[in-house]
Amino acid sequence: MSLESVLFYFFAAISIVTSILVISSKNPVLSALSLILNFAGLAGVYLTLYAQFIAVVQVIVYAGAIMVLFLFVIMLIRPEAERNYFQERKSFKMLTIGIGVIVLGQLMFLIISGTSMFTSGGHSEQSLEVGTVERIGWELMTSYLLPFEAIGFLLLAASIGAMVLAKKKFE
Amino acid sequence: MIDLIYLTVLLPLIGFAINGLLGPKIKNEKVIGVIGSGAVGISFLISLGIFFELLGKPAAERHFIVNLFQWIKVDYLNIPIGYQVDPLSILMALVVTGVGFVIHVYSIGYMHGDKGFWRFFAYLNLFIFAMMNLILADNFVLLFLGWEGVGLCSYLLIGFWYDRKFENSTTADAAKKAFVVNRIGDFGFLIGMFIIYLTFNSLRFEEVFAQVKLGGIPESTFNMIALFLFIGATGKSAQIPLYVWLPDAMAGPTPVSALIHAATMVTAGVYMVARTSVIYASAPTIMMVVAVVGLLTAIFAASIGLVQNDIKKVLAYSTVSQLGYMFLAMGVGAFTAGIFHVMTHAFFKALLFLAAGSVIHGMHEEQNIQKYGGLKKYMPVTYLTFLTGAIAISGIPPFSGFFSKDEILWYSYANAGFAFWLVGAITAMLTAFYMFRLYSLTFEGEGRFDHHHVHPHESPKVMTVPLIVLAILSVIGGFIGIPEIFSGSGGNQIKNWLDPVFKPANSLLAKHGAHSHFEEILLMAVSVAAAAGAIYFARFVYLKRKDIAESASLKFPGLYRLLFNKYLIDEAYDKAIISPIVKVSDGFLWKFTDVKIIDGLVNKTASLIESFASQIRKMQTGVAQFYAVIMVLGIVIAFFWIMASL
Amino acid sequence: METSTILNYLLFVPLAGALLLMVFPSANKNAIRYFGLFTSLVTFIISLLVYYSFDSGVYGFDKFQFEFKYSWISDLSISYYVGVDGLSLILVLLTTFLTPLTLLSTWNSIQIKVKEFTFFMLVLEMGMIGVFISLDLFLFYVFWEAMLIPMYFIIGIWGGERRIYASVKFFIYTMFGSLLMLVAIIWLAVYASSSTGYFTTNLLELYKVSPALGLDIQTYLFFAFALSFAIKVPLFPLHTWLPDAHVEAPTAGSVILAGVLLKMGTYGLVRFCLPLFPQASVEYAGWISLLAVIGVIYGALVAMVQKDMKKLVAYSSVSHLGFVVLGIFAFTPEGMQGAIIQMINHGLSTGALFLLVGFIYERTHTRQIADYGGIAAVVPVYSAVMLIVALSSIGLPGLNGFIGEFLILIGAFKSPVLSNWMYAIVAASGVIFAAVYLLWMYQRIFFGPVKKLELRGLTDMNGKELFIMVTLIIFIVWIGVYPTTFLQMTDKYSSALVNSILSVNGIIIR
Amino acid sequence: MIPIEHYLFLSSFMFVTGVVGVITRRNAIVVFMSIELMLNSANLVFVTFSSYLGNVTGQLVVFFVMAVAAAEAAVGLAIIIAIFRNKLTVNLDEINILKW
Repeated sequence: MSLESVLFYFFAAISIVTSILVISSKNPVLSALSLILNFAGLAGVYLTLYAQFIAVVQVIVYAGAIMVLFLFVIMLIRPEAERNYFQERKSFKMLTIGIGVIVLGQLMFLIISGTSMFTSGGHSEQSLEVGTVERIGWELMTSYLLPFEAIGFLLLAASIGAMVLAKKKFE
Repeated sequence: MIDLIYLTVLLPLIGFAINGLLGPKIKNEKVIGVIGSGAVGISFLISLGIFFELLGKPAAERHFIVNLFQWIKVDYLNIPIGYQVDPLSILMALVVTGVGFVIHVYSIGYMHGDKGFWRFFAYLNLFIFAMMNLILADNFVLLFLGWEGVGLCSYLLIGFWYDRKFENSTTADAAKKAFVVNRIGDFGFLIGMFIIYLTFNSLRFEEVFAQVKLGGIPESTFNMIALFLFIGATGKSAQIPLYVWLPDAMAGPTPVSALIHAATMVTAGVYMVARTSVIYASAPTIMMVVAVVGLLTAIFAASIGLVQNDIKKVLAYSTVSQLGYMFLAMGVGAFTAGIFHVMTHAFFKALLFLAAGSVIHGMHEEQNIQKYGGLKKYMPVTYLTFLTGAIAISGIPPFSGFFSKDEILWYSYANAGFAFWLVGAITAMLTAFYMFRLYSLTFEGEGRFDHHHVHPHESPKVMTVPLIVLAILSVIGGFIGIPEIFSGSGGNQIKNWLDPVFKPANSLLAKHGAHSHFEEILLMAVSVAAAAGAIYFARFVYLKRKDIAESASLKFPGLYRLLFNKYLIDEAYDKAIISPIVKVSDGFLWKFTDVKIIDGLVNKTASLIESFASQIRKMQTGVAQFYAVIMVLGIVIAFFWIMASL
Repeated sequence: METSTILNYLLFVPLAGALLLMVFPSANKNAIRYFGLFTSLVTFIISLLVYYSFDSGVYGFDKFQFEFKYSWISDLSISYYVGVDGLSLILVLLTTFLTPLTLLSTWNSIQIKVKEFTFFMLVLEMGMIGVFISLDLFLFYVFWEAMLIPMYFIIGIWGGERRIYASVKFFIYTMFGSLLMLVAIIWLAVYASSSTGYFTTNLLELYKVSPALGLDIQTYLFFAFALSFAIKVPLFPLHTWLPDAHVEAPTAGSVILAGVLLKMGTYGLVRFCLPLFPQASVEYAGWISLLAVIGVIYGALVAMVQKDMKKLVAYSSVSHLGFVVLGIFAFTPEGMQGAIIQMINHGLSTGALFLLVGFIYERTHTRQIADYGGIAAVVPVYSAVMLIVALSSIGLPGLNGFIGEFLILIGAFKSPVLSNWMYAIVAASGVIFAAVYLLWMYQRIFFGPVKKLELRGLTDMNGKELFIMVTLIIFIVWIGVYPTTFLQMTDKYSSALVNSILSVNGIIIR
Repeated sequence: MIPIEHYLFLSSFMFVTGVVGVITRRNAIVVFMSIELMLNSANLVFVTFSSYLGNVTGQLVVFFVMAVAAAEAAVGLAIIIAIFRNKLTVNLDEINILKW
C-alpha cells in the first residue's frame, strides 16, 4: 500500500465520519466544526489527486472564510438546539435514510457499471501537471478571463446583497 | 328651368342648416321665420316655373331626369342622386311647397314666443327637404331617403315639446311610437325594394318600369313586391294595421299636424303606390288588398271620429279615414282620382287643422270641444274658413272635396262593385256627420267655457291670411277635376295632366264594362244627399237635441265605449305585441339566456377550472423540505430509468 | 415586387412615440398628452400619405401595395412581411383616425397614470395597425396577441368597479380562440409545405395552395380560424365578454374596443377565412349567417331592455356586427362592400356613442338611464349631437349606417350561397328594433321634464368635445351622402374576392 | 494507485449524506451546511476527473464553484438573518409561507 493510498483512505475516513457528524449532531456549532474538519479532509483528498491549488483554496476559502461566516451567524442568532430531533418524526427520518441508501446504491451501481467508460480514454493515472498554481493561473488569465471577471463581479454583487439583506429593517 | 329642380330640394336644406346651426344666435323670430318660409316659398316658385314649362311641352315629352351625382355604386347596383320631373312629381311638388309655404307663414304667428322657435323652423325645412326628395326621386333608394327623412322629421316635430305631457303619456312617447311604427312599414318597403332589385337588377324607376312593361315576369313576383311596398305605405300613410301612430301624432304643434300629418307626409304612401302604379297594375290581387284595406280604414277611422272630443283627434281620425279613401282609389285603379284627392285633401285638411290651431290658440291651448261653443262671434275668420273646410270634406258641391271624393266613389262602383261604393258612401256620410258635430260644438250654440278665465280672440293676420288662402283653394281646387260627364270628354284637366304617368298602368288594367251616365249621376246624387242629410242631422243633434246624443251613448254603452276607446287597438297592440317582446327580451333573453345560460356557461367553465386548480394547489405545502423529498424521489426514478437503459 | 418602407414608419412611429414617452416626467401630464396626440397625429398623416399614393384600381384580393419584406425566422420561412390593399388601408385609416380623437377625449377623464395610459394607447395603435397590414400569418398572430396586452391593462387599470373581472375575462376569452388559431396556422403551414416543399406562413403563398386542400381539412382549419375571429367580432353566442369589457373599460378603451378591435374579427374573416378556405366558407355560410342573423335580432332585443347606457351600446354592437358577418357570408359584391363600409360605420357611430356616454359620465358619474331625464333642455348641443349619432346607428338614409345596412341586406338578398330570403328579411327587421332601443334610450335620457335638480347644473359640451364629435359627424354625413370615396377603395377587392370564391366553388352568378 | 471508483464512492457518500441532511434537519443553518456538503461532493468529482483525464478545466470549474459558493453563503446567511429577525426562528417547519 503506497503512501498515497494510506493518505487517501485516511482523509476519506475523516470526510465520511465528519459528514455524518454534520447532519447528526444536535448542536449546530458542533455541525459547523465537523464541516470544517470535513473540508480539511477533502483538501487532503485533493492533494492525493495532485490538485495543490484547489486543496489550498479549499482550506483558505471554505474551511477558513465560509465556515467562519457560518459560525458567526450561529453565534449571532443562537438558534435553539433541535431538542426533539431524535425523538420526533422517526419514521420520516428512517424513510429518508432509506431513500438515501437507495440513491447511494444506485450511484455505486452506475459508477461500477460505468468504469469502463472512464478508463477507456487511456488515462488511468492522475496527471501531475494540471493541478499546479502556474497552470491554473495561466488558464484563468487567458482562456477563462471573462468568467473570471464575471465571478469577481458576482462576488461584489453578493457582498452588496448580503449587506443589504442583513441590514436592520429597511423601510 | 327644369335643371333647377335640385334647388327646390336644396333650398329647404339650406334653410334647415341656417336655422339649425345659427338659430340660437339669430334669436330674432322674424328673421328665422323669413328664412324658413322664404326657402320653401322660393322652392314653390321654382316648382311653379317648372310646372308652366312642362305645360308648354307636348304631353309625351313631359318627363325629365336631372342627375346630380352618383350616390351608391357597387357592382351592378348603381344609385344616383337624381331627380325626376314629370306631371305627377311636379304636381306633388306644387302641393307640398305651396301648402308648405302657407303653413310656414302661419307658423310664424302660431309659434310666436316659443323658446324653440328656431328649432321648429329648422325641422319644418328639413321636412320639406325630405319630402321633396321623396317626391322627386328617380329611384327607390332616394325615395326611401325621403321616406325615412320625413319619418324623422315627424318624430322630431311630434316630440317638439318634449317636456310636455300628452294624454296618458308624453309627447316623446308619441314621437317614438310614430317613428317605430313607421319603421315597421319601412321594413316592408325595404323588402319590397330588395325583391325589385332581385327581379329587375335595378332600382331606378325608369329601368324598372320599362322592364315591367316588357312583361315575362310572373305575377307572384309582382304580388310580393306590391304587397311589401304596400306594407311600407300602410306605415307611412296610417292604414290598418299601422295607423295607430297618427292620432298620437297630434301631440305635435298644430301646424305640424296640418303639414305633416294631414297634407303631405301621410300621403307619401299614396304617392308611392301611384308612382309604382305599373307594378300594382301587374298585381291585381294586391290591388284588391289595397282597396279593401283602404276601405276598411276609411270606415273604421270615421266611426272612431264620431265620438272623439279632442278637436285635433277628430281631425286625425278624419285624416286616417280620408287616406283610406285614397288607397281605395289606388286599389280600384283610379290613380288619378287618388292623386286628385291627395291634392284637395291637402287643401281642406290643412285648412281644418290650421283653423283648429287658430281655435286652440284663441282658447288658451284648450282642445276639448265640449269646452268650446259659440266661437263664431269671437273669431269670424276662423269660423268661416273652418266651415268652408268642413263643407269641402263633406263632399258638398261645388267645393273641392266633392269632385275628388265622388270620382273615387264612382270608380269603386265601376271597377270593384256596389259593395265598395256603399261602404264608401256610408263613410262619406259619417265624415259629414262628425265634421259638423265638430263644427257645431265648436262654433255654434252656447259657450261652454269658463268666461272668466278664457277670453276667445281672433288670431293675428299672419295666421288668418293663410287660412283664407287655403279656404279659397278648398273651394276652387276641385275645378281642375270636373268629371267628364259634366265637362265633356277630355274636360277633366287633372286627368289629362296625369295621364302620361298612369297610361302604362291603365293599359295593363282590365277594362270593365261601360256604365251609363245615368248611373253615375244617380250615385252622385245619392251620396251628396246622404252627406247633406248627415250634416243636417249633426246640426240637429248637437244644437237642438243634445239629449239624443247622450241617450244614444247611454243606450249603447258598449258600442260607445268601444268607439270612444278607439276599439282598444292601442291596448291590444300593447298587450299582444309590445309588452310580450319587452318581457321576453328582459326576462328570458337577457336575464336568463344571456346572463344565466351563455355567460353562465362561460363563467362555469372558468370556475370549474378554478376549483380543480384550488384542489391541486394544496400540494404546495410551503415546506421546502417536502419539495426536496419529491425531488429526491424524482432522482431515484430517473436513476432507475438510466439503469434500466444501460 | 416593389418594396416601400412607408408602412414601417406607419407601424413604428407609434412605438417610437411610446418609447420616447418613457423619458417624460410623470408629473408633467400635459406634455405627455400633447406628445401622445402629436405621435398619433403623425401616424395619421403617414396613413394619409399611404392613402394618397394608393392605387385603388388594382383588381384582385391578393394584390398588395407598399409591400415590405424582411426575413425573420428564415428556417421556417417566416418573415416580417407587410403590405396594404383597400381593405387593410380603410381599416388602418379608421385606426389612425380614431386614435388621436380618443386621446383627445381622455384629456380630462384620465388623470391617474397618464404616462402609462398614453403609452398603452400608442402601443395598442401599433398592434392594431400591425394586425391590418401583416401579410404573414405568424406576424399577424404576433400582433393579434400583442394587442391584447395594452387593452388588458387599459381595462384593468383605468376601468370601472369590476375592471379586473372584465379585463381577465376579455383576455382569456380572446386568448382561448387565438390559441386555436395558432394551432391552425401551424397546421395549415405544415399542410401547405407538402405542396410548396417548405414550411411557410407567407399569406400570399398560402392563398395559392390552401384552396386545394380537401374539404374536411378545410373545415377544421376554417373553424379554428373562424372561432378566434367570431369571438372577437363577437358573433352570437360568443359575445358575453363584450358587455362586461365595455361597461368596465374607460371611455377611450370602449371607443377603441368597439371602433377597431371588433373590426379585427371581421377583418380576419374576410382576409383569412374566406380566401384560405373558400369551399369550407361556402359550405358553412348558412350556419354562420344564421348565427349572424340571430345576433342581429338578439343583440337588438337585449339592448332594448338594458338599464346601463354603455351596456346598451355594447349589445347594439352585437347587433351591428351581426350585419357585417351576414354581409361577408353573403358572397356578393354588394354584401362584401356593405360589410366593409359597415365596419367603418360601426367604428364611427358606436365610437361616437361611447364618447358621448363618456362625456356625460364625466359630469354625472352615472351611466344608468334611469338617473337621467329631460336633459335636452339643459344640454341642447349635446342632445342634438347624440341624436345625429343615434340616427346614424339606426340607419337613417343620408347618414352612414344606412349605406352599410342597405348594401348588406341587398347582398344577403341576392346571395347565391344563402339562397334564402329569410336571412335578409329577418335581419332587416333588426332595423326596427334598432330604432326602438336607441330612440327609447334617447327619449328616457333627454325628453320629459328635467328629472332631478342636479341635472339642471349640467354643462354642455366644451370645445374639445365638440371638436371630436363634429369631426366624427362630418364623416358620418360624408359616408351617408357620398360613400363613393370609401366604396371605391375596396370596390375591386370585393368583386375579385367574391368572384374567386364563387368560381372555386363552381357557382355562377348572372 | 487508487482506483477512480473510490473517489467517486466517497463523493457519492458525501452527496447522499448531504441530501439526507437537507431533508431531515429543521435548522436552516444545518440545512445550509448540508448543501455545502453536497457542493463539495460535486467538487470532488470535478477534481477527480480533471486529474485522471489530465484536463485542467475541471479544476477551474471547481474554482468557480467555490466562488459561487462563497457568494451564495454570504447571501444565504444574510437571508437567514433577515428571516430570523422577522420570525425569531430558523426552524424550517415554521417558515412555510411559500404556498398558495
